[in-house]
Amino acid sequence: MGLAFDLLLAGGLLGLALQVVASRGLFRSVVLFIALGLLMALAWARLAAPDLALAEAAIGAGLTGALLLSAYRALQPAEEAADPGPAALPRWGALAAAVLSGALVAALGWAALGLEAPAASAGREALARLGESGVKSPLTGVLLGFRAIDTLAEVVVLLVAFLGARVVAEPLQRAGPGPSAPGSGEPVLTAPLLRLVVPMGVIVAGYLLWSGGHQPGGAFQAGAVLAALGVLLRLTGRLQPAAATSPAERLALVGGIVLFSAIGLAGAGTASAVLAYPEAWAYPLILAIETGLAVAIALPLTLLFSGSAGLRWRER
Amino acid sequence: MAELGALSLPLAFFLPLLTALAAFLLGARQAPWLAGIGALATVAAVADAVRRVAAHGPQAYHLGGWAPPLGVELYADGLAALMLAMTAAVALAVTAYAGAYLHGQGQAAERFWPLWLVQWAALNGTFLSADLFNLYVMLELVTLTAVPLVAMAGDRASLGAAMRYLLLALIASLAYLLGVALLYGGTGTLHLREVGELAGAGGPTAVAAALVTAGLLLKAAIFPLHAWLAPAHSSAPAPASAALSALVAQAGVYLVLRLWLWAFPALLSPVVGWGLGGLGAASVLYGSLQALRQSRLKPVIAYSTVAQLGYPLLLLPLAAVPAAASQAWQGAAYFIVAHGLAKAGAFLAAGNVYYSLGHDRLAGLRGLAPELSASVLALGLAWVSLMGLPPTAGFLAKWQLLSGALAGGQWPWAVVVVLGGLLAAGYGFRVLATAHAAAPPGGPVGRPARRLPWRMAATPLLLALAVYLLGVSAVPALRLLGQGAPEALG
Amino acid sequence: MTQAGLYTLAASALAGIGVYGLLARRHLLRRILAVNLLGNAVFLLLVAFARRQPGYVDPVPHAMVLTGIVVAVSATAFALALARRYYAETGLDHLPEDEG
Amino acid sequence: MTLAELLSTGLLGLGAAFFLTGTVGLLRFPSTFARLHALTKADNLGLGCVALGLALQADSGWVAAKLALVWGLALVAATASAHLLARCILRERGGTRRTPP
Repeated sequence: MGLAFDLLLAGGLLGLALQVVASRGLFRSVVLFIALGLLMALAWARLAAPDLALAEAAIGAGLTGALLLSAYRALQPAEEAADPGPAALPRWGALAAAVLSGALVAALGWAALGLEAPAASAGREALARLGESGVKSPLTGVLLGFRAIDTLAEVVVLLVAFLGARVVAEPLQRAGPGPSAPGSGEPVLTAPLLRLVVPMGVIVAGYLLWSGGHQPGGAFQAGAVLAALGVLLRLTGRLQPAAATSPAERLALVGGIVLFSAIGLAGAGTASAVLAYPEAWAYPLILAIETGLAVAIALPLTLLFSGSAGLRWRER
Repeated sequence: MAELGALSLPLAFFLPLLTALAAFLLGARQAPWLAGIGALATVAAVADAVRRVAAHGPQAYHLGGWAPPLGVELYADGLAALMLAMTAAVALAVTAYAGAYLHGQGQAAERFWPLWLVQWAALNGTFLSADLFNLYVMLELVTLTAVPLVAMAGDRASLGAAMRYLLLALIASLAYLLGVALLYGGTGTLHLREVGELAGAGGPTAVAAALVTAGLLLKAAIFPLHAWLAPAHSSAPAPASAALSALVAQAGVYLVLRLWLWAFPALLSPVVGWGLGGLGAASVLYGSLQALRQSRLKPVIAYSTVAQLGYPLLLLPLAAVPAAASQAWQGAAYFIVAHGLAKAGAFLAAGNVYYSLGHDRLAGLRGLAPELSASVLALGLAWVSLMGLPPTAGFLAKWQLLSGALAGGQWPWAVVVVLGGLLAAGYGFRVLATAHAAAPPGGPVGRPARRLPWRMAATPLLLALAVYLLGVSAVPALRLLGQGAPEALG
Repeated sequence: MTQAGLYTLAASALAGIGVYGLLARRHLLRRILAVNLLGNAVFLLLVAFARRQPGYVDPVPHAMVLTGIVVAVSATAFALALARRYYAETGLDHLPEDEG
Repeated sequence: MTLAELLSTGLLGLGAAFFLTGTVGLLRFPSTFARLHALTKADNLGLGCVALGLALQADSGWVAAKLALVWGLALVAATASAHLLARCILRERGGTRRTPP
């Protein structure tokens, strides 16, 4: 019964992926890709990875989907296009591509299935020594304890993506999701919905942040929820794109990374090494770092969706 | 307080990173002195790391105090120390040069500094990290800082070059990650040397190695995966071009050598070695021929990068031949250093030409030499090393590669080295002869329109001189390289 | 066939579909979609590896995937920004070498 | 099988049937409005049945409360998105003449 469900799920994943690649309409491909993300989250939940399912649904499907849809809109020609579009692949080209990707599938499938699970692994050691990390959730222990440098570098990746997007930024009126259609007032449901959803989202983010220490959740999921709120507020016009990054926004963008680095470097004096925490302080320090990281994840994602250097609030 | 001694290893990553964050926080107006201070601090950390490696052998630093496979290890042996030092020299030059080059370009400067400083941090991380997944994150960091630098000009050509570069680099990263996933699935560790001990030479390891190598060869622009490099590297502003060619692309080559010699030595059969060496040789010849056909200065230098990135791969077929291994190893490692310094010098000199004239068309460079004497001199000096003539570091590196190839009885590589040098002379003299030609009647076409700040004139010259210094006095660098070298190569 | 084995195979096939999309389709958004498909394939493979042994979930691949998801969304966001600007400057939704 | 289990199974089955109906409607109905109608009505009811069915099996009141919250939030989201979609289609048909609320 369980395996039949997995079989169905895996089949669904592959069917959707094929449609994403082969579908004629680009819009269809984008929407199917988002659906694929949701199925992927389901598959990961099946594979005992609820944290990842949460992150994939929020970031991989949700935020990536929002970004894709807004880019899809921006890439639509205003009227009849002069651009003939890319040439269709000649038949031998498609055949060669199919052969090459088929070979990859065969080699990869054969290699991956042929691997014996090793008796000792980094993961087993992480579980055995989880108590030393100061948290009870294995994933948080690995992300903020044993392999903290990856997490630090990854938040820098997000900041760098924002900085890079500033280099290639479009003018403000074209940026992000673009202007809303002329002559349309705000839908009646928007304001009450926001009054309900925004406080609730903040509470959920706070809960996820706090619960990361002992169960699924943590800075990434909390940051993703906050970023989703940012996207919502930007789409409904509460947050307007701004041409410059305000000092407060700058501080929020780098604050989490600076805090993480500072605590990390202080570890050379207060604990055994850089990125080590003094034993008694490990949990509060990790919680402080995660709070900074949640902001350092949410703000650049919101700004990347907004396509602007900064944001400013507008009352409706 | 264990291992406090090697603190300079993590600092080599953290100092430029924190400088970048401060530069972003404070904005462009405060950045010049800030970048300078951060650069000097980073150089100090690198110098300390190099000194430690030279005096005490390879240095390891366990981040968070967690030993591998649980934690991530930073590891500096002679090769990594040499790369750190070369990077520090080039980065110092780029930082000094960019301060003058971007002066008065408010927004461009504001955007350049954080990206460039994060790139330096990520490069140091790439050279130091002994963890395969951490390397993936560092590589992505390098890519995502490099592409915006390419796109900075914002015109059709540079945006197209950036887009192509980004897509290929992302595919390359994922191919690498796919290989790493297989390696972890088979060995249960991500630590480079533990993978080398545990992975063995079975079929799955071979698939993983193929994926990892394909990704890295794409990042290193090795033939036939080279097409993205020249448009990207010639579109960027000069200081960024220097960093991209001398450091970013070379980081890919460095990782190919690092992984094949430390993580997959069991797979390095003669066939595999000859295959990888053959790709390197094809890069040398193809890149050189393309460089001969360019009509602008920066593309000539960029195609010369494609050519020069191929040489270090010639080590792989020679590494298993006892008679050749040691010399080829020294040659390949020294080659990366020599190429980095010379190429950065050449790109910065080309930047001076562009800065003064507003263009870099070869046809318009006649009579340039008297006008831009320091820059043309720097270009010429750097080119002597790229050709591989004495007394430069480039000569020494090629000599070692050549002797290794002959000692190992693999003469085709020797032919490639000699031919590559001759071709480099060809495309180099084409540029230099034009610059030194008499100005056409009616005044020099190439009269500089804009005065060069002294810092911009001096930096390429200093880089070129460094190549001669390393050519005359190679013993310290080669002794450093011996620290922690694989036994077969030491 | 075990559950992990099934998803391992699915991941391999997904990687192949992603690579086919990269090779066969030329629209910039489609290429970015294909890169994301390939990324999802790598993540699925890692999650399946983490679940291979009964009664034990390996947290290290999970950490790699979580990091990978954030890196992927960063890269995608930047790639989309670059594609939009490229389109605005050139009016092209593909690279010039793929011209019809 | 206890009464609660029986009831739970029945509710889950009913929920699944609602989902199936809604999906068939989504695929088969001719216009966007009709599809919207099929999807929102049937799926909200279906989700309600599933949530109730699962709540009967829940270990604690907390879990049941969380399930109720899930259903409530899904209802709000479905209401808002259905309204926005319908509004968008109306506007497309009527041009920019008049914007419905």
